Amino acid sequence: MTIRVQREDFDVGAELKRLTEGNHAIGGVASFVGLVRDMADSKTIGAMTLEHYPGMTEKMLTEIEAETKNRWPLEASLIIHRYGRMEAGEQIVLVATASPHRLAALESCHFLIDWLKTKAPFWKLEEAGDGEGRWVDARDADDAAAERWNTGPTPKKHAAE
Amino acid sequence: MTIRVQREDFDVGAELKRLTEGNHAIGGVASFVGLVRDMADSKTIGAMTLEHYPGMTEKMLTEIEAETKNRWPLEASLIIHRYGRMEAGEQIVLVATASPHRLAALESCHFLIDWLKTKAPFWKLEEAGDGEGRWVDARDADDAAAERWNTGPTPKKHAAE
Amino acid sequence: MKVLYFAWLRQRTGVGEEDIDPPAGVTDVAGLIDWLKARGPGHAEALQDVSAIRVAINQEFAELDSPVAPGDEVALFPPMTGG
Amino acid sequence: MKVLYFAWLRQRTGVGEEDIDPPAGVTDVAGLIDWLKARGPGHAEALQDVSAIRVAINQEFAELDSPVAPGDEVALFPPMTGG
Repeated sequence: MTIRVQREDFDVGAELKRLTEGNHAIGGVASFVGLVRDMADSKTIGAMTLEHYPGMTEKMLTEIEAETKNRWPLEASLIIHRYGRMEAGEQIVLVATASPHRLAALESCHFLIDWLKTKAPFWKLEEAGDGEGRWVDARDADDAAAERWNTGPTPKKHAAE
Repeated sequence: MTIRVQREDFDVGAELKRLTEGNHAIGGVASFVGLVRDMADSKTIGAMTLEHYPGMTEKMLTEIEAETKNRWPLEASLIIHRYGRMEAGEQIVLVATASPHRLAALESCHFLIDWLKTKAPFWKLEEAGDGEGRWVDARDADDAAAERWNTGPTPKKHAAE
Repeated sequence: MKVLYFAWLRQRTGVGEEDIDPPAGVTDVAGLIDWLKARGPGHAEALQDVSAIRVAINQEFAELDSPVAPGDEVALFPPMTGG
Repeated sequence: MKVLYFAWLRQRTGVGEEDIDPPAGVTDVAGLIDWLKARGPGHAEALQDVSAIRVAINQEFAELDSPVAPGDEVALFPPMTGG
């Protein structure tokens, strides 16, 4: 179970390899990588800066990861979240989960990124083409995506799929 | 959109990098890697052999990928499936999808692996500790997982999340 | 007509692929399977429970009542277990 | 008591962090925000719409009626947009 909050980029292949290495109980690894895209709300974005709350960020990511482990039978999990300035195409975040079971890996990975988006203290400042910085508004869809995991019929622990 | 059916192992990091390279419209990449695990139905598994139907395999994977593209707005997708003998811990399959939107990437990746499991002509022969080969039975849970995508309220195309 | 067998159907029949020439009365998959059973004890054992068998004709999934014709590639196999 | 501001709250107040000593009448988050508004026009503008503000006390999420005490670390920020 690994959590890292860092300025520098990360190597997805190396991270996923480390996650599963030597653990033959793992049957599936699900991962999600978030990238800076060059369009948002029909505007061209050249770069963005991610501000965060050092200390609380690590604390919240640790809580989110613990909740994930509580809900699904995981062999390993990983959250890496960057902060600072990133250009279009750069990697922002990596979440990955490894489980004996495919469904547990897929669902827990989806849960991790949904919860992270609304519960980890990060804020995005986008640089539009005109050089203006604009703080990104939180999206109702993200709240709904996170909320879904509270009300949905997710079993507490899958003994098996 | 890439499909490969091959004997040899693959490099997840290199594959995912190639998937997104130079495409700044991508906001999220979801992936799933299936691995040979050392336990199945409480028996120790040392290795397995995947048999497939050359020709039809590629045809079905192409159809599954086309259906995925039809349901979600994807910028790129990838299916790599191995055949032949693999030992515990080895990689069997990689599916990955890249989209402007997080939800589209996560859902389409889940869909790809669920459909692949029940619609692509592969058969697993497990080698138990006693050296006996045993053909793996298809699981009702896998049929149910694939079926869910027919009956669920999945929108045809998300314009945005 | 070409018939392919996979997984335990291949093992029990003892053959991966065979070229056959069934009589004109064999017009669908069910009829073909019945006719194939007579090719030997391995075939009879492999094909006895049709509910355990899946079929493709020319690499498309098919049913027991799907028509078969000379020149077809018919594949018989158990439910799939890839991924 | 320490107050932290993030994102546009930091920009509008012009400060990322400040040590303050509010009067004894300030007992909860709502009272604290009211008191902070008087520190200047930047603070008044940043804090005018409390519905747009989220709060953490000692790095735990809190509400407008959560109590605050000397020694607390109180953070004020907009809804989060990470991931």
